[in-house]
Amino acid sequence: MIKREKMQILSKTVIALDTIKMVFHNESISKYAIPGQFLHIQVENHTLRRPISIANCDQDTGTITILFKINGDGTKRLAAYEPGDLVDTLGPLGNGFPIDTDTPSTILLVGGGIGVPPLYYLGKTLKEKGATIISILGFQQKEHVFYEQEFSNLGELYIVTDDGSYGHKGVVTDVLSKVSAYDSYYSCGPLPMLKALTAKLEGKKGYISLEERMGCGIGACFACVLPTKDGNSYKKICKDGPVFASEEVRI
Amino acid sequence: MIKREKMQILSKTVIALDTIKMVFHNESISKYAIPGQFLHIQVENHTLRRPISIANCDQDTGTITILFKINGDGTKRLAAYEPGDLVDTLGPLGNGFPIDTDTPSTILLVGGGIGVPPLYYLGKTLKEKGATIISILGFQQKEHVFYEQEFSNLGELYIVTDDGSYGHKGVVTDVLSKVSAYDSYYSCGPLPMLKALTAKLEGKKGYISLEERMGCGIGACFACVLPTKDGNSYKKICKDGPVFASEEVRI
Amino acid sequence: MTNLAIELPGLALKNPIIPASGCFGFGREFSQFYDLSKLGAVTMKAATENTRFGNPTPRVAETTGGMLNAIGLQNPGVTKIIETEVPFLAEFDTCIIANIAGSSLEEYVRVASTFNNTNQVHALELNISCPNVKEGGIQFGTDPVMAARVTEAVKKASNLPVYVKLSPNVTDIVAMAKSVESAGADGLSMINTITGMQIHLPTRRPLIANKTGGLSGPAIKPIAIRMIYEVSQQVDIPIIGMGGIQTAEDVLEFLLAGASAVAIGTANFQNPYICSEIIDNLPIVLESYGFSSVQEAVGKGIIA
Amino acid sequence: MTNLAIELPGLALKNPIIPASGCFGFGREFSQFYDLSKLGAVTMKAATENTRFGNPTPRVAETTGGMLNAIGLQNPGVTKIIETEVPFLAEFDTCIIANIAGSSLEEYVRVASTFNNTNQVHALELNISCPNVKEGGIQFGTDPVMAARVTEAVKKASNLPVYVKLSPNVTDIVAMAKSVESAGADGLSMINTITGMQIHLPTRRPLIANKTGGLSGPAIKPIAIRMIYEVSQQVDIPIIGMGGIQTAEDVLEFLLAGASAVAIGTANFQNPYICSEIIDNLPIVLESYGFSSVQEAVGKGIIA
Ligand SMILES: Cc1cc2nc3c(=O)[nH]c(=O)nc-3n(C[C@H](O)[C@H](O)[C@H](O)COP(=O)(O)OP(=O)(O)OC[C@H]3O[C@@H](n4cnc5c(N)ncnc54)[C@H](O)[C@@H]3O)c2cc1C
Ligand SMILES: Cc1cc2nc3c(=O)[nH]c(=O)nc-3n(C[C@H](O)[C@H](O)[C@H](O)COP(=O)(O)OP(=O)(O)OC[C@H]3O[C@@H](n4cnc5c(N)ncnc54)[C@H](O)[C@@H]3O)c2cc1C
Ligand SMILES: Cc1cc2nc3c(=O)[nH]c(=O)nc-3n(C[C@H](O)[C@H](O)[C@H](O)COP(=O)(O)O)c2cc1C
Ligand SMILES: Cc1cc2nc3c(=O)[nH]c(=O)nc-3n(C[C@H](O)[C@H](O)[C@H](O)COP(=O)(O)O)c2cc1C
Ligand code: FES
Ligand code: FES
Repeated sequence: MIKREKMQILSKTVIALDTIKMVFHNESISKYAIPGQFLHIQVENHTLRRPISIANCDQDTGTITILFKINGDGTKRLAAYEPGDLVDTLGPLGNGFPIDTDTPSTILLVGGGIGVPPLYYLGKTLKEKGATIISILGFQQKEHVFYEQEFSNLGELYIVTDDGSYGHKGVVTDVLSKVSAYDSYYSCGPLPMLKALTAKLEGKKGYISLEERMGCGIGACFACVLPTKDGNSYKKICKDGPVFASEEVRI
Repeated sequence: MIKREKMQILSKTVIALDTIKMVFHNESISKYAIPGQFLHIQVENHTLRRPISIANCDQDTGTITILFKINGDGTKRLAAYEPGDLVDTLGPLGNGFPIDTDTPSTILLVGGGIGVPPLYYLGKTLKEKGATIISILGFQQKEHVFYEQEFSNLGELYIVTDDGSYGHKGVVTDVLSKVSAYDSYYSCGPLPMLKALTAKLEGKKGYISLEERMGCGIGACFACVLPTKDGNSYKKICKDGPVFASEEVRI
Repeated sequence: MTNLAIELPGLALKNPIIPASGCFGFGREFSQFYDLSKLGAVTMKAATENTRFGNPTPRVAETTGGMLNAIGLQNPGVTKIIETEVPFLAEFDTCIIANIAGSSLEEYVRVASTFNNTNQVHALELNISCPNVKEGGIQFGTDPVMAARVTEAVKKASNLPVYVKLSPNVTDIVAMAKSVESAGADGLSMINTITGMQIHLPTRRPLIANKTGGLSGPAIKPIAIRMIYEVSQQVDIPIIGMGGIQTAEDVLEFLLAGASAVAIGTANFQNPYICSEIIDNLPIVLESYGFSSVQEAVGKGIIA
Repeated sequence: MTNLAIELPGLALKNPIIPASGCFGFGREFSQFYDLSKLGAVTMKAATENTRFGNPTPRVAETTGGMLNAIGLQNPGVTKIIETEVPFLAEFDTCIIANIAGSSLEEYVRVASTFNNTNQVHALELNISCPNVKEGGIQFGTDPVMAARVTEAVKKASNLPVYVKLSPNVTDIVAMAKSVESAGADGLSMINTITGMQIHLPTRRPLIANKTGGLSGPAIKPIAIRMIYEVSQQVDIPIIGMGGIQTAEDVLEFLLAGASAVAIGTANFQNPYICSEIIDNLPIVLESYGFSSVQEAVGKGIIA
């Protein structure tokens, strides 16, 4: 059930360099949203909505959390809203991460930069369902690191930074050899990271969450397509994704 | 000295139907502004500034008052600003009403609707300089009437409404016969009113303040011109006006 | 009761509000937000002869007051559209307009005639103005002779009324309109998008993979109003107006300028309920400006 | 130290920032806000042979992301401009560009040659694209043959470099540019405004007394960038770019697209200090994107 809702901002916190945590109250969206889905947020005087992942959700309190980086004009304006303000939102959109709840398993989460947020809600949900969580989170530098505590509460955690200013120096794929055994992986992050990761983990069962500039966000405008692996068809990131099985699409 | 200033809103009051009184603090503009001058106000996400008359000014406290009617998108947005907010303003602009301070005299002020505001600052200033003030203020209906108390403090006052729902029924020119003798008149209001008034008071010394849609507000773009009486030349309302001697221009 | 109905060739519209081609897919996604039977008509995404995958991504970018798009006519091809999309839309009590495109006159004709075999489509919209494909499309839309030729050929091949969708990327929009009118067009749709470009400073590359894209949204509204006014003064066929409509007030502005119905594109992305909301507001707006019907407002701008 | 200087025919600009014609009068009003010597050049309001009073008011109207204007070339006439305005501007250490307009080829020639007698003007800008006057103006700007003829005639009559100001209201901007280039133009100015209209609902009349006006401001920026890019790929003469510039980042976008200098119009109305502020910010912006001079950025968009 996609809805257009005016979500009220409960709180706004700066959690890392140019990185904002915003908590909303909305009974309707919080009830339906699953990990991997996103919100399409309208900021004043912008033609297009901005897609932002759901980073956490609490059905009991009716709260939804997003974490976002100030990137351009739209996210800058969003960051200027204050608690109490209402934000025009379309959501929850897209298909979330498939959650296999039958056999308890070990899951590897691999997040890069502002791809980290959806993995938190996913990890939390998987853990509640009995899975063991291992996380690798990559950031540019120390100042960009966020949610270290939250992810370490989920289980084994590796933080890497490009310049080694915090955690391991390097990229997420550099620490793959260090992690314990796992059954499948879920990843979200910049395209080069996803390319390197899926290449390195070829054959492993994995899911990746993708980004593309969007128009409608609901599958009507064909702005956000990408080809399937065989090249004979296509998928819409907003509607068929943003999560895809790693062998499903050509990135 | 025209300046571009961020003026802070001190207070905002609804004084009549869709009519807002807004008081700003700004040392610089309050120091220089004279009656009849106007401010060119920028509201967010609008290409053009909005010209609004200075309705009062206090050099000692550094305050400036405007009175405006919610007309379209720009004034609607302006009315939504709150005390504490800063408003990007260019001012004071234009030439004010000529004030003859040598011989104490009796002055007739004739204001129509949202043309009333500049006359208040004028009347107050003239009174301080020893003049006797008579005012005729015309409004559409009772709900639109404002500043009755303020003008009656200046002297003799006639209020007229189109439908007679308050004060005299009719238009401002209908009560001209009732007023005491006066030396010169100053008027601001809708064009049809100014036309009727200047025709009726032909030969009397008078000054009228005019409106026109504006671009720059400073005399550079030629948006706001009107022909001189002889038709051989033109005046810019923003720079040469908005106040003109009644025999100077062709309206 | 304000009468919203308006009768155009092939289209007995219950109201003048039509989602614009390419901004509403084939209606499926929007049908979850409101009952599509509420709409005057639905214009489908462009149909070409074969499946098209369109342009590389990114395909959209935001601009001040508008957006650029270069989707590149991605669509499953006319046969699949008739098989799977038209029947879905035909379930609703609304008119269906098929937007057709091609790379050659022959493709236009083949696509148009394929729609003869379905009796669920009420009119064709001849998209001779798509700026986002390498061949065809816009050439037909910028040369009056080519435009007339394709119009004539499609009219001959089709048993449906044909609305020709004009490109604003021309020196003389009136010449284009007159040319397709004399070639037999039953109506006009205008305006399509205006070709634009934006450069992303950090990468120094265009914000859209296709380099240029079509500008739509409120930014282009004054251009649309001007062109619709000019054309309506010179042709006798009705105009479906579009370009930046966001409110029922905007709809009235288009009617006054000379449009008989309107299409709403970009605004659907901001607010998926927009067409439905405008339909609700339109009677109030018409009434408040003294009109008792849509028909009454058409061409009533006082433009001396 | 970022080098802002750029050398164009007749114009040794200390920086690429030039107030656009018609948006800066003759500089007087803006000289109270900052020292005009800071500017690369000043383009004066259009000059015609005789005094013109222009169009009836209202002459401007706001649109989403832009504005319409129909001033109608009001100006005191070329002789008075040379007598009273040029000497004022010549006091400043900046280049002076005279924008010239006319109703006939002969008027253009007479106005152009009148500027021969002053040695204070550095270049002419041939305004063949004003959409707001009944005769002349835009006809010259929409027909490549007419445009070439007036360019050639003015070049012959004038001893100053001639920049031809192109209208965006054309099907093929490249054809226009090539045509005036081969007719001898030393440079191009682009784009002028796009013809638009808005209707005021309560009165049902156009918001501008002249019916239509020229659309300017950020709304048209993507169209300007696209046209400048296309033209810069096909001509060898330099381009002064304009259309919706508001920031130093916008200036860089125009440089990357292929402009060698820029003009700033509508933005002066919002912020009279805009040209000065952009000049201050430009070095910072250029540096942050890795350019050490303006010259280095020209045409450096990676548009494959
Ligand atoms: C499914 C999905 C989930 C996302 N989740 C998050 C998240 O949780 N936190 C977060 O910080 N960011 C997230 N992003 C990226 C976020 O959408 C962009 O950072 C944001 O749209 C930038 O807007 P802007 O106005 O600041 O930038 P501008 O560059 O000014 O935006 C201009 C246009 O480009 C689009 N755009 C710019 N960057 C991106 C991008 N990376 N992806 C898609 N569109 C883009 C904007 O939406 C807008 O339409 C997500 C993107 C997608 C597609
Ligand atoms: C010198 C001067 C002094 C003024 N003083 C006052 C005042 O003290 N109080 C007050 O309420 N109003 C005053 N006005 C009128 C006021 O400027 C308009 O009501 C206001 O600009 C409307 O803006 P909007 O966005 O609400 O309307 P919109 O109609 O949305 O505005 C669209 C455009 O038209 C212009 N415009 C619309 N109406 C007018 C108008 N009557 N005069 C000039 N431009 C207009 C706007 O500035 C804007 O550029 C004055 C006008 C002038 C020229
Ligand atoms: C994303 C997008 C896709 C479009 N696709 C088509 C199309 O397939 N066929 C067509 O004729 N017009 C297409 N258009 C143009 C619109 O139908 C419409 O003419 C234009 O966008 C102006 O209206 P608007 O400003 O309301 O969007 C498209 C527009 C957009 C924004
Ligand atoms: C009020 C106004 C008056 C203008 N007058 C002229 C003019 O006299 N001659 C001319 O060549 N261009 C004129 N123009 C066009 C501008 O010089 C410029 O080309 C156009 O506005 C685009 O730039 P902008 O978006 O920065 O305003 C005028 C524009 C405006 C807004
Ligand atoms: S954003 Fe419209 S189809 Fe995905
Ligand atoms: S508003 Fe520009 S000259 Fe008056």
